[in-house]
Amino acid sequence: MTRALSDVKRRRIDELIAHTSDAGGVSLLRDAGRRLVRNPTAIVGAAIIVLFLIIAIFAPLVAPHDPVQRFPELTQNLTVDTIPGAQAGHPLGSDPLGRDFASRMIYGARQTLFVGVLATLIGLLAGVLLGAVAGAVGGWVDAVVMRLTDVMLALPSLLLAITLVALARESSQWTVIVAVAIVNVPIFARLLRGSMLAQRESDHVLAARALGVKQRHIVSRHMLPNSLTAVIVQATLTFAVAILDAAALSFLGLGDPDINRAEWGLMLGVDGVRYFEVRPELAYYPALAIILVALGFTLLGESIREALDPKNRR
Amino acid sequence: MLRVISRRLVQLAVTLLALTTLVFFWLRSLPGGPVDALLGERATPQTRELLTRALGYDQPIWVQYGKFLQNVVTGNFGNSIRTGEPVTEVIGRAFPATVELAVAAIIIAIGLGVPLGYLAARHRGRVLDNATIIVTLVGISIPIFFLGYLLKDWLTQGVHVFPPSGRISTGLDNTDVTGFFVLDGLLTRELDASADALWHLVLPAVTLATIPLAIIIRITRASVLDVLDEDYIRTADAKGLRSPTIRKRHVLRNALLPVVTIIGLQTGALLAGAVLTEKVYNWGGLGTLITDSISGSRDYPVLQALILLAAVVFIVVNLVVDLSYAVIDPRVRVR
Amino acid sequence: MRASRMRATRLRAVIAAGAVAALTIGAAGCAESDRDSGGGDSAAGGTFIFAGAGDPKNFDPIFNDDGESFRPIRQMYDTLITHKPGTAELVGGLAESWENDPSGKVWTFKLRQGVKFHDGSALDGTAVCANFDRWYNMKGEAAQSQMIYYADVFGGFAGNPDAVYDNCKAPDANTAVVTMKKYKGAFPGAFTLTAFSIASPTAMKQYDADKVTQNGDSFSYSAFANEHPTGTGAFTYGGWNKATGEITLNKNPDYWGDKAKVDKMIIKIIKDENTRKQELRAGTVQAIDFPAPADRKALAGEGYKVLDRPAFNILYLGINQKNPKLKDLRVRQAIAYALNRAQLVQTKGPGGSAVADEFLPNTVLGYATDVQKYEYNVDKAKQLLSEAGATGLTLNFYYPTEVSRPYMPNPQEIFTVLANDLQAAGIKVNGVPRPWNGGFKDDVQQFGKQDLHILGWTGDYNDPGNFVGTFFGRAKPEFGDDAMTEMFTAIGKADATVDQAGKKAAFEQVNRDLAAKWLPAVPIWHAPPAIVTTKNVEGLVPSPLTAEEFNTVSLTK
Amino acid sequence: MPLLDVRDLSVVFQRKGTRPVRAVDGVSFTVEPGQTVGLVGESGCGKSVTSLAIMGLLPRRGNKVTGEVRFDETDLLKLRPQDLRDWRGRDIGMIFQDPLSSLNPVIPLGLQVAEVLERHQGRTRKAALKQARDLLDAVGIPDPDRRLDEFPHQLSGGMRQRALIAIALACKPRLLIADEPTTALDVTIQAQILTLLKELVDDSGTALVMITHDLGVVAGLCDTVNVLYAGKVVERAYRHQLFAEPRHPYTHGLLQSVPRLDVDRGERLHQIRGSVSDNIPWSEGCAFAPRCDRVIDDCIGETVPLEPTFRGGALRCTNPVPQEVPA
Repeated sequence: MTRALSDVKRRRIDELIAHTSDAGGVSLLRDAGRRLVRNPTAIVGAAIIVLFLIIAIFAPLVAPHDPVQRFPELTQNLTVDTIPGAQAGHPLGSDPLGRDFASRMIYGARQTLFVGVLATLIGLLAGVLLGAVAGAVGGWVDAVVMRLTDVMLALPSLLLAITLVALARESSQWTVIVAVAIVNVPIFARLLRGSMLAQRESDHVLAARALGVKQRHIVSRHMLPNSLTAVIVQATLTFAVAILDAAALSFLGLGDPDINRAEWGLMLGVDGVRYFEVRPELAYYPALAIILVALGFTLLGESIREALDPKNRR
Repeated sequence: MLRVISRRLVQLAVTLLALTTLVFFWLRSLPGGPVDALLGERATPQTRELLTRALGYDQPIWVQYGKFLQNVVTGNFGNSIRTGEPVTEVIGRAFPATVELAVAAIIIAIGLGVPLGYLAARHRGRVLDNATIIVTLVGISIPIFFLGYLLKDWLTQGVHVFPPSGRISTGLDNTDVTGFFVLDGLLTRELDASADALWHLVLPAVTLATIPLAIIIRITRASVLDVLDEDYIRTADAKGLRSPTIRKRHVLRNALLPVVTIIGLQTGALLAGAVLTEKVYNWGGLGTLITDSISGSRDYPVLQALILLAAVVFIVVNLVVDLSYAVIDPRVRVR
Repeated sequence: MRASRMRATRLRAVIAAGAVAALTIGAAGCAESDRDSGGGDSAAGGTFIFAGAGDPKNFDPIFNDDGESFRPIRQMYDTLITHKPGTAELVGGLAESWENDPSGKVWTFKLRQGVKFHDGSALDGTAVCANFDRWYNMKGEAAQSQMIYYADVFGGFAGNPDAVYDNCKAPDANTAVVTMKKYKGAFPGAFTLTAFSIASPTAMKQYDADKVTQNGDSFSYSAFANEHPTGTGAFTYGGWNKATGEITLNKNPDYWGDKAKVDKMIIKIIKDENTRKQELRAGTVQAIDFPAPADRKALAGEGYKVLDRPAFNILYLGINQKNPKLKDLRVRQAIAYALNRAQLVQTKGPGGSAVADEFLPNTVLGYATDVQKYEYNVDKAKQLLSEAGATGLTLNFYYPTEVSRPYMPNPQEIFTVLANDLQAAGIKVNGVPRPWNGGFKDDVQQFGKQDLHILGWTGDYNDPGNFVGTFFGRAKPEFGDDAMTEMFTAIGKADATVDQAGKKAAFEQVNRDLAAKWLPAVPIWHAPPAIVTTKNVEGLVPSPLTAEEFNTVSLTK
Repeated sequence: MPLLDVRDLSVVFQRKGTRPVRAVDGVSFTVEPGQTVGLVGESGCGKSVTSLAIMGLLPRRGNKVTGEVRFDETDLLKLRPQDLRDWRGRDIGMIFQDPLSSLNPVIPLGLQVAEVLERHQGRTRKAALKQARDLLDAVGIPDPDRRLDEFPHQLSGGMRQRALIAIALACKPRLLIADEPTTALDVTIQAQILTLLKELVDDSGTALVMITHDLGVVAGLCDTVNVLYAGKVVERAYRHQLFAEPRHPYTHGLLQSVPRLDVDRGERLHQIRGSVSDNIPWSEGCAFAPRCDRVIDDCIGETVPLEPTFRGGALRCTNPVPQEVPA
């Protein structure tokens, strides 16, 4: 049978096909990415985070002053029950020790980022390592790791952090960071293990194994990358919880003992609460900053999770 | 079912033993500790030595551990350093306070969270839904001790709508039967005491409920949306059933399954939240006890027992959740 | 106006609860109310509610050493000698008068007549001696280890060669003669210590007061200490509701002195200073102890009475001479010059606080008016450092966390300010925070790990030995143990001087030398804690020793 | 007068931010009382959407339904949603593809059957359950008394589908729509279910709309067959005609791709090239053109109309498969 279809029409068909069918055949990630960009909540979350990162990274350029320096023009009017408000050169006035509050708020972004990122990262790395080993090796290693996470999960998160701080040999910023981080270890471990177990039985892993790929390579090239999306989502959400937990510890008097450090949780939990009636701004600004940043990370994390959810692919 | 329970109980025992041992040895290795805590600024070195001997700290560590273990097995956790009472008594008193608070918070969280989550799902994408989502997001992003402070400042200071702290008005001299003050008032027919206790309960419970409420709303919403997509809802529609029947019989029951799990997980979060809430409202429960036994006093016997208690509560609650799951979901029942 | 609103509030709550009650009414028969239906407001005196800051341990005076325990104990018991209200001046308590023999070892107390313990037994010489003998003969390491004041003041127990106490005789019902093995400068001031309150021997015997048993990491006390404290005080024990944190004290109608003006007093325990203030504002308590320094002004502005206690405490910056650099007096002086204490007092000092130049308040015997003062002078500090060859000095500065003391309401802020000053003078500071009971006291007082630290003291009684003697009277790891023998000897000698004029002169010299020669620490400030009451509270006299007695308190409409 | 008269039914899906998708595009067909009508096509051709649109079961938002669905002279599309609920279950029953997910997992089987009786026949719970028992018995579920209290997961796939049939036929509806009722089942069970359906429909005189991709099912059951492609009816014919002489190349292809016992095993099975994703919009010509063996220039350019055939059927093709023996 000969075909009398003209080239023009052929091209037209090709065009139409290309046009109609781009909903299929696109990779899951690209698809998720597209949904993400179109999602206003994700945009808002990302915008907050970007702003936060910019302030944190460029704090020395943005802040008018050194955050730990005490200024005579502030201390001269400072007493235990009056804290000077805004004045020339100090747009947000003084903190309880005669330091520039605006600069402390700005540097606060940096310290808060530092605490949040480290707490998340340490928890993530330890958790992922444990989870990966448990998931990849299986057997008794798996059983031991899971029992361990059971014990850790037996205590509610903040309670575990409080206990860890109480059980720490020293109190320092690192005590807080590590305590908050350890709380997240079992969560990451279980997450990764679950995802790896699911993949161990999946077709592409079975295929790789059948082809004689080494176990190490299967884990690092096939299983880990696929598990990481879930881990990334969890990390985004963990960041928000980490800075809230750090603030709670400060409030309980178990936080970072160095009040020279401008960290929002510390500023809110210690000065903000103590001087609430003298100058409520000392509480409002750090609280607002924490809420915003936590909100930003939660929004983004939830949006990524939603975008990756296959149920939303249609 | 019995096998599940007994397996969990064994698991509980092993977890507890591991925790106890860990905590014991860890605490012994810390600086300061009971001797420091029992002695004020005024102790002489002689007194310090006397105390070390009196507490048996001069004995080998394994002797101490043996004694400790023997005590723990018989339910004796020693005495509180701070108050000198048996730890079991201290905890026994704080426990109902926290349970009362937590139950009130859970009632608020479920009572508001499930309907709100359901409404949000039914009006998906509309104003009510978006408003609810924003509120819940802020709810989980706000440091709750700060929220407590704000509520307290607004509602107890300028205008005395609620009492600022405590579980009951000072000097009311209520009769203590169960330790749950609202219930006690009813049992003894001291209705004023019951009302007073209820009135004291409002702000702390609302504060504590914030996070679980937000989470329950979100879970309910997501779960209802999932269920509404299910084929059996289409079947129910095809039967011509009326909307209320479908909602009650087909949607809600299925949608509540994940909510039940979350409520179980939230008891842990509640305990953690109680630490903050109770501090804000001077509520004499476990949360206050934890703070008091760490901050400043290092009351290790109490702390030790509290860690175990938290683990027990968490594991037991999860067991209960699993069992209740079996009751609600017939698929789990047969195993 | 407020009363009506409160009633309305209460009413609404009753309705709400009523609805719940209706549901459970069937089950309600099982428990009975054991509440006294009398109601507290029937009599004229009313109920005085005072917000304290922490739980007491128990109510046996001898086993306690902290202010929160002493607060209720002081209302229920009396001491042989006490203070004139509002001062640290000694006046008769249970003893109308007292005498010390020239050797300083024999104390003769003339007891007040007709005084009865709450259990009805009489206070007489025998009863007083029974107390002294009980303390000295206390058995068991558990009990002894908890008699912290006794061990400190009386040096030890029966069988201990250092013990100060010898015997007590009651030649007649109204006399008690206490004989010591040696003179001690602490007396007679130490007889005012609440720990040495006189308790009823009958009750102590009946309720097995000496029974202290170890359980785990702590101790259990007797029924006497927990449920039946029996003294001679203006209030009797009315119970401690631990679930609500309320200690109830009832007026003792048979009190020998000024009878309490209120019928009942409740000490409500509220640990958080902010909450104490809020309860005061809500009108649910009438007085609060230790308001946050930051709240004083606001509360005064709202019409509350802010009662400052006269200063009787000291905060100091300790310097540890274990560090060879710090052995050089010039370096220590440089540190003193570097501190801008006036600014610290202005910016962080609670109302009524003042820069301290000596380690004791000026109301105490032996306070010298002419000690060397170290006015803030950074250049001088730098100059001294370079003279001593100690430029580029780095010091470990220990400070406590998780604690608030009247003399240091906020250690972290104080540390930050002081460290800032030292840095400005070119001394590098390495701050080491340690939890109060989780290592600070251990590291600082036991092991002496620090170069610098902050710590302080609230005086127990009016005696210079209670201040400088406690700090610098013997070798302590806190300041470096050795090589300060000159200081130890001088203080020991001053403390042992029986003649009051001689003692005064000796301690004045000690204080001059402490400032100019020894400088083992830099005194920072005296910071008096306050009490705040509602307008209708009258007659509350704040005590410099935080030893208020509430029998003088009355409530006006 | 037909029982069901679907006229020019169109369904357009439109979600925010996406291009509208025309899932059903002007479909018309009729069902006479007692008749069995087939809707046949590949997945995605719009046959299920058509059935859901008839039942008013499409999600309320994100789609637009136009045309008419006349059931017994009433246009179901014009009814208020709550009024339509009175028709569903009582006059029109429906069976779905996946019997497991179509049954509520947490409600006992008895209630799931009984509730439709309670709703439409005003039975008490007790009476409804009794009747439910008889219904289960009638659809061939063994030991129906015990099954009343059991849950869907405790039943086998075939039994679940029987239960769904019992539910759909509980109120003796005049029309039953079966959407791929056997697809999820084992082959052996498939036959049983089809037989059961046929018996029940024949006994009660219920009209049946059978939606399937399986021509075998159509062959055993249907009086009239509508072949759908990309949302449009491309061919309509009586069963025998369709199987004997398919005119549309698509229908032809479908028939050719069914494995047959009477063909040599060595011969390769026919397949239709490409997939539905290769379609072009109907407005640009014949949607099937890119996959069609008989495609000619005229197939592209403008919409191909559905034209009646002289045998009472209809056809939408510019270059149909020639009839071997002209009538």
